[in-house]
Amino acid sequence: MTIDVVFLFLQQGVASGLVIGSVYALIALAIVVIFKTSEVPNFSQGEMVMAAGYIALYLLVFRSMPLWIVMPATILAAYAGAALFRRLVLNQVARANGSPVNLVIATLGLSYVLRGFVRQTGFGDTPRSFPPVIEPQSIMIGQAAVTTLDLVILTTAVLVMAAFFWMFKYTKIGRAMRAVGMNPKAAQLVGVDLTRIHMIVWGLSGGISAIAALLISPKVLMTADMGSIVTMGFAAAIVGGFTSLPGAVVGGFLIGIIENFVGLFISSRAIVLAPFVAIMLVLVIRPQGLFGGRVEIKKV
Amino acid sequence: MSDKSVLMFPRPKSDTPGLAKPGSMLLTQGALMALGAAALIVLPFLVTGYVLYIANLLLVFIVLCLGLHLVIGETGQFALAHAAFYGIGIYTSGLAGNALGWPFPLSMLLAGLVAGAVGLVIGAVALRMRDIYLALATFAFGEAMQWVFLNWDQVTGGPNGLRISPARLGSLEVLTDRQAYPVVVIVALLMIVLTVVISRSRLGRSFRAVRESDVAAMAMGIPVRRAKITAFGLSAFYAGIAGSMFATFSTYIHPDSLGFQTTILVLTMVVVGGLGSITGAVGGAIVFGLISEFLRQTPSYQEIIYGLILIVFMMYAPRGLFAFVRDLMGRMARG
Amino acid sequence: MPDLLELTGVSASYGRIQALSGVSLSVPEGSIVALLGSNGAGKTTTLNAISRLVPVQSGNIRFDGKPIESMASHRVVEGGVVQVPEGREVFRDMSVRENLEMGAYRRKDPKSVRADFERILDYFPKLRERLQQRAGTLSGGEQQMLLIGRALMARPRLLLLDEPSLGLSPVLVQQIFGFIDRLNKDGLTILLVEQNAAVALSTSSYAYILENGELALQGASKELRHDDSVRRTYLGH
Amino acid sequence: MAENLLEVTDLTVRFGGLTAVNKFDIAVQRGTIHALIGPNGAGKSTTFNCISRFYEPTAGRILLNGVDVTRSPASAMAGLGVARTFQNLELFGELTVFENVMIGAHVHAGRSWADALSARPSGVVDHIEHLLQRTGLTAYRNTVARNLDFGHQKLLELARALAIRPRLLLLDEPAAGLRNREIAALDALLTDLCRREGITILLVEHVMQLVMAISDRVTVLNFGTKIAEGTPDEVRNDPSVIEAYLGQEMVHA
Repeated sequence: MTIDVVFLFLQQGVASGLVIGSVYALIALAIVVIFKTSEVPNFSQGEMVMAAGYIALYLLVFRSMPLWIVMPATILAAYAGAALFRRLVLNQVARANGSPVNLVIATLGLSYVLRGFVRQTGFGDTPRSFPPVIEPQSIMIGQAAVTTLDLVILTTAVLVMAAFFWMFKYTKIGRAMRAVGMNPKAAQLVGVDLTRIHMIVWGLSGGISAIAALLISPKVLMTADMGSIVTMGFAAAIVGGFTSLPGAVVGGFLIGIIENFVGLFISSRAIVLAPFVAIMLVLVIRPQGLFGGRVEIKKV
Repeated sequence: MSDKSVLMFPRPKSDTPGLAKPGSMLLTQGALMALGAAALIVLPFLVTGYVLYIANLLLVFIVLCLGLHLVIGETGQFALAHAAFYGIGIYTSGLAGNALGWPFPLSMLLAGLVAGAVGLVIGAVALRMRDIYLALATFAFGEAMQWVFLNWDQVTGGPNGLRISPARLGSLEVLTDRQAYPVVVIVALLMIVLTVVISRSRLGRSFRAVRESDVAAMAMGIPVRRAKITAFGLSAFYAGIAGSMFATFSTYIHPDSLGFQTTILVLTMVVVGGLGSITGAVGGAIVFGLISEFLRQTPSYQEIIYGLILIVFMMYAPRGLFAFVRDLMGRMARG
Repeated sequence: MPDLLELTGVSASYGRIQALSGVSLSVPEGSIVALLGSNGAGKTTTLNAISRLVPVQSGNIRFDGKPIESMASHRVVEGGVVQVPEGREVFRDMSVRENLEMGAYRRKDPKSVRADFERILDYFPKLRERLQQRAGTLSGGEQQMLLIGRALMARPRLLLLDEPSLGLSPVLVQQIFGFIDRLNKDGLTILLVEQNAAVALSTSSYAYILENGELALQGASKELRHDDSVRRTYLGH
Repeated sequence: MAENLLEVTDLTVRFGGLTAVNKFDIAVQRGTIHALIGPNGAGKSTTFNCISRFYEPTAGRILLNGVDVTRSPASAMAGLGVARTFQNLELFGELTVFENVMIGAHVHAGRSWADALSARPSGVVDHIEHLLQRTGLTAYRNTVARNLDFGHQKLLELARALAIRPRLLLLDEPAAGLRNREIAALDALLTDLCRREGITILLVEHVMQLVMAISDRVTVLNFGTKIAEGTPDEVRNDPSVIEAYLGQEMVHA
């Protein structure tokens, strides 16, 4: 491999990595915001993305609705579904036993239901492609080739993340979410309604998943198994520390770039392995992740 | 002194819940065991080869469940790589039989030991983490192993799968499910007995102590980390044995069936049966193994029903099917 | 004076920690009432039962004449019953300003919230200096002030104070109790849980002593200060 | 054999910037009951957790029977004859009373293969029955620990600690939350354990009635520093102790 090729690959890897990484970052954000406020790693996050993608596909292709209706409708549906799952199912699970493991198993259950449901409707039988939002045209940035669609994906994801962080930092509801994450008891004592905040957090997480789905679907073939993209989200979240939202974003971009580097420099067959190796490496070398705080001493 | 202290501490007002009646329980347990043994013996004389295939498969699931029971149920460590160890067991015993021509009891032991050894190493690494990090690390390991199975063509046959030659013992060859059945039954029974012995022993007590409170376990002189790693290794050993049991009656294995889905299937069985009890693990394997076999024709329904079962059990019967039935009967008896 | 808060025969339990059994007490409007007792006697459980963090198994809790024993915790705060929890229950990674603003979470009158914010900073000038600082980095005394300030931001009618002297040096204890006195003079009703009997009895007008989840003793604070049984509870004489 | 079973010198513990314990010394004589008291947040539990090896001290030395255990792992202490209980109860909640105590005998239950594999190893079981009887728990042997009432849970923790057959028993607030008659029974039990069986006891306690009745020596901590030490009478008449507990005004009340 000559130096020129290495340079070309580096540029291409970073450019493509940032695009796909922005979607991973969104998914990681959706995972982490739930984990921060309720200590549940949501194993159905990937299927939420998948289901939202199919809702959009259904409305767009089978109901022939215009895009400007399909997008908000999809996001809203995902918001409502996730919030209801929290309220109706997880609240009851917490009441019945309360151990985090049971909550995790319930989210695994949801992932199965969603996947089975999509297969049942028949959409999942054959891989489908999502009609592109805009006609992709190739653009050169440096020596890296990207498409206009790529730029739309990256811009949208970054805007959504910015909006999310603004909401989290400056609005009353965002502050309440942070408060619940830091100290649920104190949050209750200042009058925060935990049930409501948990619903909103799940709803938001569902909404972000839907946005990720709308962004990624035109680039991949849709199948009922496309929820496995969540692995990238988990990898990103772990790399970032799992409790840090900025960490999730940085982790997402990192995983995207690593994945592209592995594909370009090593082998396209090894791409699938990249996130797992990243997860294991981080967990072994720095279990608290890049942005995770120190583990506190358990009080006895 | 002792008499006085009994008087000083009054009994609770209501009758104590959770007070077991050892006598009657032993009786029903004994009766159930006898019934089960009888059924296992007469089964091959009554049914077709297909039913025996299902029976073999259920017995494999029982051993898988017992392994997961040791690490999740007894020790409280949420590990998600069971299918990977199962796969290591299948390939190890398959290869030992195919390439080396080993007799199956030896290749079976080798399968268990190789899986167990990998389990110890992974456990030592993954158990630096708690709770969900452990779950995520083992999940990542499981996925990575599936990738290895798919891509290590020379050994596993990669995406083409691997033909497993018949299990051999001297000149004896296991060619049908009916011939494999006695082997599978005996191994499964041995593993059940082993589980009961472990569970009742000092080791089993230390596992449960770690599950209930690791700080208290430490204060009792239990090296907590070593106990967790031991449980993890044992669990992998069980999965390896289960894999080699599968290899005695199967002729073909494909990496597709060694992924996260299989881990979740086993987890579902253990959870639905009732986390923490051997009866639950065995019962869950049978009940859920049958359900999943009935649903095999319609994979989409199968997934929906799996999912719903997990959700509904977590919502209304978090302690599993058997505890739920027991509570229900207790409530009915009390009126 | 009418009773602002009234507990009758309240029993509650706290996970596996012991229950409150049949606790009755009342807090007249405008007064400071102290709730004393050794560690584990049930003082905090009583406050948490009132704040609705712990389910009440039996008995009644009335605030301003209305039953609140089965209300949701955020409704109780809305009604004007606000707890200052024991220890360092601040929002560690938020700034002092954000912590105070969280206190007004349920209020919908932004103008008077801003006025209250200024008023509280006048009470606690130390906090004004540290408005942008992370709450987790404050000293123990400052965190205690922040907790009280945060509770005041909710505009309470009844303040439940849990061990405000905990882990503070005698000088700081005096200072905090000076604030408590001033708040009461300004018309705030206070139910005070304390280990430091001397300070609590000199600040309050009436006191209850809990032992093992049950009321052991009650009376005017002036009289209890000279009662030997109080000393016995604390020093085992 | 050292005269002091436990000797702690210069113990200092810092969490971040906070000094929880500062250059603390304590010597516990063999065969005595020694109490460690002080107001909430004084550093008692931190000290206690260092001695039982759950926390790492920033500086200082811990000698057990003359042997340095400052860096020993917590799980090694039971084997050295050190048993402890927990302030907030750390029972094996889903296990029966019998099993809880059985796990307490962990270091004694594995002398042989047959013993290690047995559900009821000989030699251990008799001792457990004896402990259950002593603590009045025999009737609850098959009850799941989390279903016991609070008083019995505290006793179970004690029985479980005794199953270690300790030389040194570390009790973290054994009387907290107990009713008066239960405290009286605890008083009798602890005295008996020390006087008749020679078990050395170090306890952290808030219930003064118990501390004053059973202790040979009392050490008082405030703000992480030792402020007094002596017999119960000496300590309770020490003005600095009264001030720490009741506040300045009641010193002469």
